[in-house]
Amino acid sequence: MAFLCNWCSYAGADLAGSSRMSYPANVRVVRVPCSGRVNPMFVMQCFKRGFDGVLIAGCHPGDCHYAKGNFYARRRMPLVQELLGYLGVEPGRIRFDWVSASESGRFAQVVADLTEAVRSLGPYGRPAPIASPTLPTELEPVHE
Amino acid sequence: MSNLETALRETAARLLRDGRVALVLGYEAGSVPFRTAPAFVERAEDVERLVWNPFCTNNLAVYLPEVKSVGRVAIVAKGCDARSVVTLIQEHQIPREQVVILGLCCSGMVDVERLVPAGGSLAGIAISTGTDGRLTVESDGDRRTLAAGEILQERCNVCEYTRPPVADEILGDPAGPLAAPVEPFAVVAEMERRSPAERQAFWRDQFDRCIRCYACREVCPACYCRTCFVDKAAPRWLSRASTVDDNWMFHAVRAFHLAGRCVGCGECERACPMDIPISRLNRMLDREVRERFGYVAGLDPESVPPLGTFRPEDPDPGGHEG
Amino acid sequence: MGAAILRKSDVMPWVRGLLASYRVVAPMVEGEGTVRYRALTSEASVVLGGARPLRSPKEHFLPQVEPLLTFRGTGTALAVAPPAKSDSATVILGVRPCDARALARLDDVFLGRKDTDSLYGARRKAAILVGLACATPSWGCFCTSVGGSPAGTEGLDLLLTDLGDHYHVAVLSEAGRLLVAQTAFGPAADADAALAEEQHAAVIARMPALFDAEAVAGKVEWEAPVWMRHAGRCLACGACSFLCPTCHCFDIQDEVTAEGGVRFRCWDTCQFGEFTRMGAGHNPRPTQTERLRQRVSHKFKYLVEEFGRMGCTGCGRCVEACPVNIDIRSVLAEIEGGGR
Amino acid sequence: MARTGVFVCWCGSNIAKTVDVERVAAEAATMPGVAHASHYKYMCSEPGQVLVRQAIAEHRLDRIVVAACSPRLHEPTFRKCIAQTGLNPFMAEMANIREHCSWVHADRDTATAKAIDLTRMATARIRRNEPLSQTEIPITKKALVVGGGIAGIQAALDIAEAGYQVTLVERTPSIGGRMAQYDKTFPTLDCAACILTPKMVECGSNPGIRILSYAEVEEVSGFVGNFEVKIRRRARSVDMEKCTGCGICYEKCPVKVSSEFEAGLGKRKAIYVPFPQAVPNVPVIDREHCTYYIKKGRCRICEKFCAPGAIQFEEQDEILTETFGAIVMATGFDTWDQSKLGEYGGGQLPDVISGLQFERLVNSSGPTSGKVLRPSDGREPKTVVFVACVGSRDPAHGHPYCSKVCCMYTAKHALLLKEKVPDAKAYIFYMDIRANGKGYEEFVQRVVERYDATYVRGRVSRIYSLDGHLVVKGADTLLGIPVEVQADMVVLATAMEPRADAKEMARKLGMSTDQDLWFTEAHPKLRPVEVLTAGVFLAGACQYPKDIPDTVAQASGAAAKVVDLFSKPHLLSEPMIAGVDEQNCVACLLCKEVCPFTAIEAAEAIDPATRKPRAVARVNEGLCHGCGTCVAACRSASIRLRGFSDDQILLQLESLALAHAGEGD
Repeated sequence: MAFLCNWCSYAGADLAGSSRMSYPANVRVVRVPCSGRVNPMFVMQCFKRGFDGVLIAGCHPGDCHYAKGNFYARRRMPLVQELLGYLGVEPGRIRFDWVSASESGRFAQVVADLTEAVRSLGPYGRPAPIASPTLPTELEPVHE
Repeated sequence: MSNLETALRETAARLLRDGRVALVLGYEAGSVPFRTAPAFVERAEDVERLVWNPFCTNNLAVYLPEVKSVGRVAIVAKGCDARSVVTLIQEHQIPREQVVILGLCCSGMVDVERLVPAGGSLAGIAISTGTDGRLTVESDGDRRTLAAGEILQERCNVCEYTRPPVADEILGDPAGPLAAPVEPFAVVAEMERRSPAERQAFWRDQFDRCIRCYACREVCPACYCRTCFVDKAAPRWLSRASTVDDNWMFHAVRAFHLAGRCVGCGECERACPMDIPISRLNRMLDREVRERFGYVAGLDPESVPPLGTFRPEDPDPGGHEG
Repeated sequence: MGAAILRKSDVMPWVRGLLASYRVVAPMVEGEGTVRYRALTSEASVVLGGARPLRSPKEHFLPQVEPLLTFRGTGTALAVAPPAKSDSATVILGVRPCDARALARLDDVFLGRKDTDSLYGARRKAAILVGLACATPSWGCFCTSVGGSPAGTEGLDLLLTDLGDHYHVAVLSEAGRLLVAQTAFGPAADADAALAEEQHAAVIARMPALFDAEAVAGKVEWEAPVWMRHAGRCLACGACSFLCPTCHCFDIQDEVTAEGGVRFRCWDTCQFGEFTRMGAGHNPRPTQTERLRQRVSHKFKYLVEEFGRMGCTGCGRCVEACPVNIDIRSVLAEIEGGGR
Repeated sequence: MARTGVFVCWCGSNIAKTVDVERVAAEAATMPGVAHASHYKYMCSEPGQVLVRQAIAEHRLDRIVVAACSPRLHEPTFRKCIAQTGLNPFMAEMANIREHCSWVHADRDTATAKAIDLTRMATARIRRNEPLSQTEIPITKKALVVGGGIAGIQAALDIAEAGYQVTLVERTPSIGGRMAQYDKTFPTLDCAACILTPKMVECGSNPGIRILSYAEVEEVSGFVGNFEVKIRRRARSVDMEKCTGCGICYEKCPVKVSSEFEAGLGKRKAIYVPFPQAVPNVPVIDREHCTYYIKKGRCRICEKFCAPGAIQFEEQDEILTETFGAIVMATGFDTWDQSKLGEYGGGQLPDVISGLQFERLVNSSGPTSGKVLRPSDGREPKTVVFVACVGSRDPAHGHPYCSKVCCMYTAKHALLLKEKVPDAKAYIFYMDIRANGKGYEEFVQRVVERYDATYVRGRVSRIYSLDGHLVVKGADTLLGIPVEVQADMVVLATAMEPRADAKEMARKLGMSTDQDLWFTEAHPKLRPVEVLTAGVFLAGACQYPKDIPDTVAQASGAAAKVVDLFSKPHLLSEPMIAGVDEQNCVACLLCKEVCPFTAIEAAEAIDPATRKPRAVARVNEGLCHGCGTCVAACRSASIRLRGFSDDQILLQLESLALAHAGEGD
């Protein structure tokens, strides 16, 4: 799962497309206005729901469309990574990086690196605890 | 009765009598000798209820957001508690001028589990404190004398602020370093020596036990949200079914929400009826926040919390060159 | 119905034998040393004796989360499936008398009214409870104050009393008798019975009644300062109720899955503010004062009025778990003493 | 329940070549909430759009997902397209199956699977879309320019020239600013007054410009299009209507005061105009020094001589509240106080003067009528040492930055010295010569070659007085030797620094300042004239040290931005902004800390339970840009970002998780 800021990284991914680059096909993109929008809870939710890796990409420091959002992301995301690492999610599954609108090659590379890292780690497995109250099927919150 | 207890009662009486505060938040004798209970003292003549002993473990700052409506409140605070008050001030939950911090120099709180006689239980136990501060524990003819400093809670053994860093009045003398110096983050490092798979298995077993009673959240002074994210219906982050995945999410998010805010009072872990070592997560993040942002929670009411600010020169994400 | 003895060295062989025809649930040690009733997996971690486990075996009859039905499709194409059956024969080992008695109280609630709870009932019917007399009461324990005993037999099929190298086994039901009719058990001598009696008496002697529980029901009042006095410091966690062997309130929720959805119930507690909050925001029990009153009244007044038995068996878990030392024994003693 | 239409685009062969569009459409039809799914060659073409609109009508769709190219390309297209059918434009979403899929993956099966996922995520997300509206915000087409130096003057003139009303607020009694104090300007040596004065006069006479001199901005609220500004007009004590500018009042006034305009080298009266060409040419009474105010009611000489009776001793400060659509900040700079440098005499040596004082010394309308005479004894100095970088590029003295203009004006000073005192000798101590403007390098070379200036590369360590001379001790770092010069006068090129109240001013406008307290532009490269508060623009040295051409260029840039803003009939509010659930907010105000736009403030809301007011955070919708940084900071999930809400994003995750449940584990 990739969270890309609209102004830099999403545009960088677009450019990778227009430049007909090639990168692994197992990334799914969520567009967010800014890397500062990425709620750390999204990252945790991804692992709770069994995603194997998460990418968060934003504008380089100083280039943020909103001036500062990425600076806050730069404080939050490493902590999320540490915390999840402590809980047993290999740090290699989380990639937080800067990709500008012109860095299409970099985007492709970051996706390839993350994919490779995740491949070598294998699927993110959650060992079943000894006895847990599991429901019969995976759940989705009811919103309707 | 210790001198500190006398001084505490006198100070509380003076504040109430002079009308400087409407309420003193302190401790009173509990239903058993090794427990105290939070006390809300509103009249000078009631200060005799207040006690101070090595069982005053609760972090009373948890009550501040609620009781501030009565007016100015004095709070009996250990170092950790005072730091929680600072966090509450910093985060606009109580104005500085509305709280009088009665800082008590603390020599640590007893780990009640360590009072249990071999093969027995705490039922019918009697405890008395000698003039030297040593505790005499009697049960079923068994009589032991213990130095409180030797049976402290783990969090007290690693305490850096036995003297409250921020207070309006300080009672007592700063205790020296508590027991043998303990590296506060050793417990964190121990976990980090395990492999990711082992850590994962460890925590999933812990969280499997969680019954989502939220005692950890409710005793925490920093968990003052009106509605916790777990209770929000839209968006629904967590199922009400306490599956291990949802419990994992709850504890992970809660730990993150306390990053840079947790003062390490350890109440969450003490309150957990299922004995989940929750505070290790907080301690790990405490270490990270110190190392990354040079910030220690609860020392300066004027400072901006570390996730509410940034420095342009903060380190860039790992693995990123140029 | 008789008695037997069981050597400690024969316990595990007996249990292994049981596994052929039963699911066996026993108190077992987990990673960090906590003890919890779990379906038997490893023999080494079974603990009989010591302090009572953190949680009662209630979760094996009323699980914290339990699917009620699953559904698929929408509108007229909606298909509903019942939950998996929950009636496999189960032996639960090491049940404390207070917890066994608590199950009898849950029976009142789930099976004693016109409509009965089939899921609970099926599990209950399929369960055989092997009790263990308490030798070391915990500090919160007060079974003797609410009409119970550390060696009480209500709800049990067998009661084990630890006599050193063997257990005295009191047979309390036909199901119990069938369990004992195995080679592992030997005949009990009069001396064993006497020793057991003696031990029971010694423990009871250490647990004098703290109040007259019979009198409490009549003295529980709606408006009384006792609620405020104790609830003022309550932080509204659910530790007391979730550990309580007789608390039984639950919430029902639907969740949508890839296939369709599941309706499940999960524990809830009157101590949470959400519990009585209505859709529009009104809350008839706005503070912890009303919530403490509810919890105490429910156990000591409403259930007594309905079934003639109170909904507390004095296990003391709530006393020990409360982070702010709200001690229900003090509350009850004050009510009983007319302290309101 | 949502009725979503899914439209899969082939994009000719761009998508269809690698993605099985038919399968994507067929899969989409089974996704929750989808009532219709189809595919077409070019969805963005007119026939494609017609297809979309027909489907909306035929299938009673209330929202659409277009699986095609990047939303950065065609999101506006499809928003407009559905708006024609009466649907809210924000009920359209795009799944990017071209840039993010068909163009980057070659394998047809994987690409198709991914396209299905991306479409699935979009159909999940759109279930939580809500109609958003952009309200029209009227623009008050009046600009406020703060600061009446060359930057403010230029900006005001340009805006007024475009036909809009401008109010120019100046703190001192006259506009003109720093430039009015200068003698000649580098590198062309135009006389500053000659090129500035006509602009000042034009400002004074342009009907579109109102000058409020001797006035300050007190408070700013509101936001772009409609800033409400409180301006304090300080009591001038002279009736501007009645005064004819005859000057008899200050001629007769008996009180002499050190003149700010002359940088302390000359005197003015207690009633004064700062300089003869002042605009407005109306004196003010300096109440701190005027005898009338010191000895209550005495003196009144000016009043006696004022024929029109313009003196108004009892005049009070006046607060004007006005609405402006845009604000140009042109508040300029201060120069560093050299007395803070003990090693250079600490302000105690009268012949150690600042560059600004030297400007006045060589100025023919200055205190010495343009004769270079040293302040201590009025003698003509023969040896003059100029020291560059005094306080600049000097982190120890709080100015790590380069003041940018000193190299050039120091060269100019050496030249002017030589012109005025032909037998004088100039020594210039410098760190580097930065002459990076048009004609600048040539100018410096001319000074070195033709005006006999000696450049010494090195810092001056000490200046002290000895036998009527100044001893200047330093080092020549090129030769590696200590240097000592016996000088008659020393001129220090002191650092430019932000106005003392820059921080306070920034706070009033919701702007930020950098570590040196210069105002921070919105983007250092691409938005150098704007700040993060929409509708506020920067001109001149309040942002960073600048010379006159750069200042004027930026001022015209700021004016162009204002005119651009005013050329629109109205503003459209940002639809995707944050909103606080005030019932749930606990007012920890972390959101306020992290908001880059100071769009969040503490407010009060009535708690329905207690019916009492309670602190909450509130988003100022005019200031919010929708970045969502606050949303991610909010622990209680009490902030919702419209268009990018937590539930929309969660549904994207969940839809994918559900579709792949059981895989991989």
